[in-house]
Amino acid sequence: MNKRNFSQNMAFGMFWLAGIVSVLIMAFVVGYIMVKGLPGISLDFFTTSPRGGLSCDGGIYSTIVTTFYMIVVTLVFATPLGVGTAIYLTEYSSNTDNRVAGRMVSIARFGVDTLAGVPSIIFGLFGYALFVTAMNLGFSILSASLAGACLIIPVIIRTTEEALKAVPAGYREGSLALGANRWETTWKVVLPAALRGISTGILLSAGRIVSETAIFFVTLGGSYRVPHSLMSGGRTMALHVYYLAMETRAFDKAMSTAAVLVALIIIMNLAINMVTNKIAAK
Amino acid sequence: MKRNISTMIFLAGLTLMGACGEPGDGTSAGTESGGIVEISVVGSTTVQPLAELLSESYEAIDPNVLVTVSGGGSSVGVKSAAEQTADIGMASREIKESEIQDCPEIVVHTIARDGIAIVANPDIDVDEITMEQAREIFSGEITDWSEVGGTAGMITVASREEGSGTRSAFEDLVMNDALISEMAILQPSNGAIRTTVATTPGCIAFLSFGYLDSNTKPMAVDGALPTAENVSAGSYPVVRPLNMVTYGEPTGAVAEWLDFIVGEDGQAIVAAEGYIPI
Amino acid sequence: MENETTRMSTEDYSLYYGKFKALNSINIEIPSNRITAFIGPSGCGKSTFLRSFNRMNDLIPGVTTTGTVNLDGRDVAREDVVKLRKKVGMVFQRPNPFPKSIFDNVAYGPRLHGLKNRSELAVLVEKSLRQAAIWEEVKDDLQKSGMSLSGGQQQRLCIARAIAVEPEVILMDEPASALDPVATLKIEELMNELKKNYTIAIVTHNMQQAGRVSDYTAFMLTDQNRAGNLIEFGATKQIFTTPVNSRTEDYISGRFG
Amino acid sequence: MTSGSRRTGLEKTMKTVLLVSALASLLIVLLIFIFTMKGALPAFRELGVWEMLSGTTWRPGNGEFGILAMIAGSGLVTFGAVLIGVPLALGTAVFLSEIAPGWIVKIVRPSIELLAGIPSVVYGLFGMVVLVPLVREIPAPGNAGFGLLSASIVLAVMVLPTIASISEFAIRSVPGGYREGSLALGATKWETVSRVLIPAARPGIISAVVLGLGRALGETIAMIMVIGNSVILPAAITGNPLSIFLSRARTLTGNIAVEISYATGVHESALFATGVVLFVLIMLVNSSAGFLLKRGAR
Repeated sequence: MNKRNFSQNMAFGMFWLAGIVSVLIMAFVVGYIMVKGLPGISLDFFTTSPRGGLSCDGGIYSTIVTTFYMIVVTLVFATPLGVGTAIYLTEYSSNTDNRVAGRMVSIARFGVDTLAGVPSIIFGLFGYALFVTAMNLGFSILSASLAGACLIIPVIIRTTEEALKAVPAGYREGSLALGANRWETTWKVVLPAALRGISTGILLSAGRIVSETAIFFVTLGGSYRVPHSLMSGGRTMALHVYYLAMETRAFDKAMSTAAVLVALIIIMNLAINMVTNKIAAK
Repeated sequence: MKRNISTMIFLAGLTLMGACGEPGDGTSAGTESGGIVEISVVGSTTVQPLAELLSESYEAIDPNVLVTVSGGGSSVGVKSAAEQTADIGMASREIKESEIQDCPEIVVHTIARDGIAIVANPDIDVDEITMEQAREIFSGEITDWSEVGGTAGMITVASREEGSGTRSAFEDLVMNDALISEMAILQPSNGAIRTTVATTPGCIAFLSFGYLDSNTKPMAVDGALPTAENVSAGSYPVVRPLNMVTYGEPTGAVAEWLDFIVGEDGQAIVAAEGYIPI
Repeated sequence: MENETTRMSTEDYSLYYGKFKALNSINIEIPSNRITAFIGPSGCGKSTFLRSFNRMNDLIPGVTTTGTVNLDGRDVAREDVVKLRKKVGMVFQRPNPFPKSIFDNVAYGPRLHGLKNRSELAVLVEKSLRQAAIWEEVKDDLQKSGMSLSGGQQQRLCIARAIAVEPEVILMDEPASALDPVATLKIEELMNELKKNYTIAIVTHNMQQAGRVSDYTAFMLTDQNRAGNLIEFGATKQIFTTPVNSRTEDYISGRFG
Repeated sequence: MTSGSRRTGLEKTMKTVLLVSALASLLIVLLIFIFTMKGALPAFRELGVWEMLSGTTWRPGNGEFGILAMIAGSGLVTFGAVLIGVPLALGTAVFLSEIAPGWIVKIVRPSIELLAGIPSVVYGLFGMVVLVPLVREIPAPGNAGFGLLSASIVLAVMVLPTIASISEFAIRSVPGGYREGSLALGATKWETVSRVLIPAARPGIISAVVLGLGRALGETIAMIMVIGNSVILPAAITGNPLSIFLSRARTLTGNIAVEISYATGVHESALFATGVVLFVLIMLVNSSAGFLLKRGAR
């Protein structure tokens, strides 16, 4: 009996350690970035654009603007496709109309699963080959958003599917029994009920765009000017960190930008948790 | 249903059209919209920061011009100019024969010269090496600092990656036919090289003049320190051109900006950034 | 039964889940403006059978049927399913109001079927809520979420929602099984009111309930192949007092099930 | 048009629209495959697929395009990340699902979610300024800090959240009856965890690890910032075989990102070929999850 207790205590000690180490890693990474980065942050840092070439003076205003554009444009491309796919896969997959529909579902499912496994540098390579070069869109917000959309479509599909599956079957039955067709049921009852879940998916995707570097490194160009159209190149905050760390003399600015980036991610995570908790509370 | 099919055909058509490429307007002149002329500049990440600085100074003089500078690398720069997807391409190396053959219309404007310095970790007590020693160090034949007159300690070579303009210039000018050691740490940018050299004991690398600072120790090669004066005087041998490439002779705002760069004010900025004026 | 008009009927109706036969050749005539109860042990197919009348089984992959289900003498399989479900409403075992306001819950069906006029909608909503005997309880705050009501109120809201599309038939799938006795009593009283205007078919587990509310009772049972069969159908009083089939008698008297 | 036929029309239209959007993912995958393949074809044709896969020298200037060193680099760094990350992740998963009191879960879980959200470039930066100098302190000739060990640690932290959260979910999904059944038989909590819960959650844990593997193989930016990027077959640098992790290396992803800006002609094509190899490798890993699960189910 003592032996059993001993091994239990040993094992549980290891588990406690694992949990604590995970938190410590987070605290260390975030803490280090914040300690090194925060001193360089002032209001000016947010309101002025980078300038001065190699020395990279100024703040990160234009990179905030570009990041915002990237989020919006990418979501505009990805959200309808992602939500549409999720609706098809969850709401229409049980349709017994014919065999073709069933086959379509499994084909579509294969596409989604494959897409979810593609590494981001491949999206970058693909975006560079198709959008930047072949379609002649150049290094631009448009090229980068199209490539970025490929990255987040699977994220939106997965979260939307989960949200739709969480909608009680009774809602659908109730609506269908009143003579609504599939689409009316989906649009008027299922989607509104799943809205919170879908919005966490969209927030999550926005987070992915904020964090992504590899794709934009090869499709966005990296101009640190404020973009003025979809065809402008630009530099997101994450890309700015890379440029600052790798191409300029302004290492401290890289830390400050990274600190802003991490703070933004923390805020987004809090928002997601708030939305999820509200769903759980319902 | 019909509408869906036609939308799909439309989209497919759009893709194909894009794939065929749009013909440009003939010369590099910038794109005007709403009274602002936009000049798109694409290419070498070495030239990028300099071009950004030059664009900011120029916009202060002529606020109707907006220059957007994107990276992508020297080859992308030349290609973008040749295919007219950008008004100006940047290249931190000589333009290759093959590139001129592919597009004879391109015009090369050298805007500055850049020395490539050999730099070492500040703790290294060697101040000077010969060209021959440099070759042997970077090719991996010399592996200890004692072999070049310093305190014994392993040499760690760092280098830019294959294809980089800085590396190919360094290979042409220093390495002759010898190859840079496979053991070298490869970093994808000058900034990363500088950080590597500054923090890695025993490290040696080559670095564009623009990136020199007190964190790294520049080495004299054949008796000449890597300074702009020595380059101008012809005593420092490792130098490459920084180029802007246009499709045909530039006109309009593009020409004016390039004139500004090679003019007095532009060259002053070039010199202030550590590069060598032409 | 001679004096009744038939609202719905089935002829040799069988239903399969893939290869498994779940309902075996059922013939029944459901009289108009009466309450017909389906009773039988769990898994005898009574719910499946009920869902055949508004083709809710269409939603389940792999379901095939033979024979016909008729509404007013016309085969429902040939009818547009949307129109069919407008004529044949349904109330489910668990109350399932939408996460919308009480008003929007009731107005959902009429809006679907093209009624947009705000004041007409308001009239219809009030009428439906009154018929479902819940108007007095909710009239002060129709914008309140349907989800905030008690279970019994929710179920009456669902009945109001079904009534609002002005159906001919209301199918009720164990409508009171999730409710407490008081709420159950209210639903039963309501059913008695509703049969003046509607034909009602109800599936119930609860034999007392069938005895209390229904005019006719159908007893279903699975055969040796686990397929549901209609064993006996007749006036409720007759089924409960003098069943013809011995298995009905066994079930009624509680010898199994 | 009557309201009914308009409704039916809308229903049919939307069904088609949704089907089209559902097939978009497949279309994107096909496009990616076509464009990457198209880009890679000249290299495969000119250099030979096998020659590329088995070649150990990558010197684009000399027309040598062997990517074996990169395959080894990707493989080793992923292996290292698994070695460090999986025990930590599984430990955390068990801790969260079975051991930690509620208030601690409320600290640990958001921490892990935050780890998942931190951009890879920030991990790269952190690796460059904190990890690399630390690793450099290990006394071994030629150890410059940049290399597989630094990269594996960074990668382990990056895959930790993926593996931990999916495994936690898998363990939590084990029916409560298993737990109670085991405890009621007099098993200790640890025996219940190790003999009942983990085996029952194995399919979920396997897919978590495989998903983490896919993530690790695909990571780019953080890798190029800490791994040293040398194109060499990693080898032990001292007598100790573990010192292979002090060796520098280059990943397949890094090869693409580092050189794509400069590449033209065959060189560019060889980078697309690297992409194809990476793509195939990740597909293999991901589909192996399905295979393992099937075998586990038997």
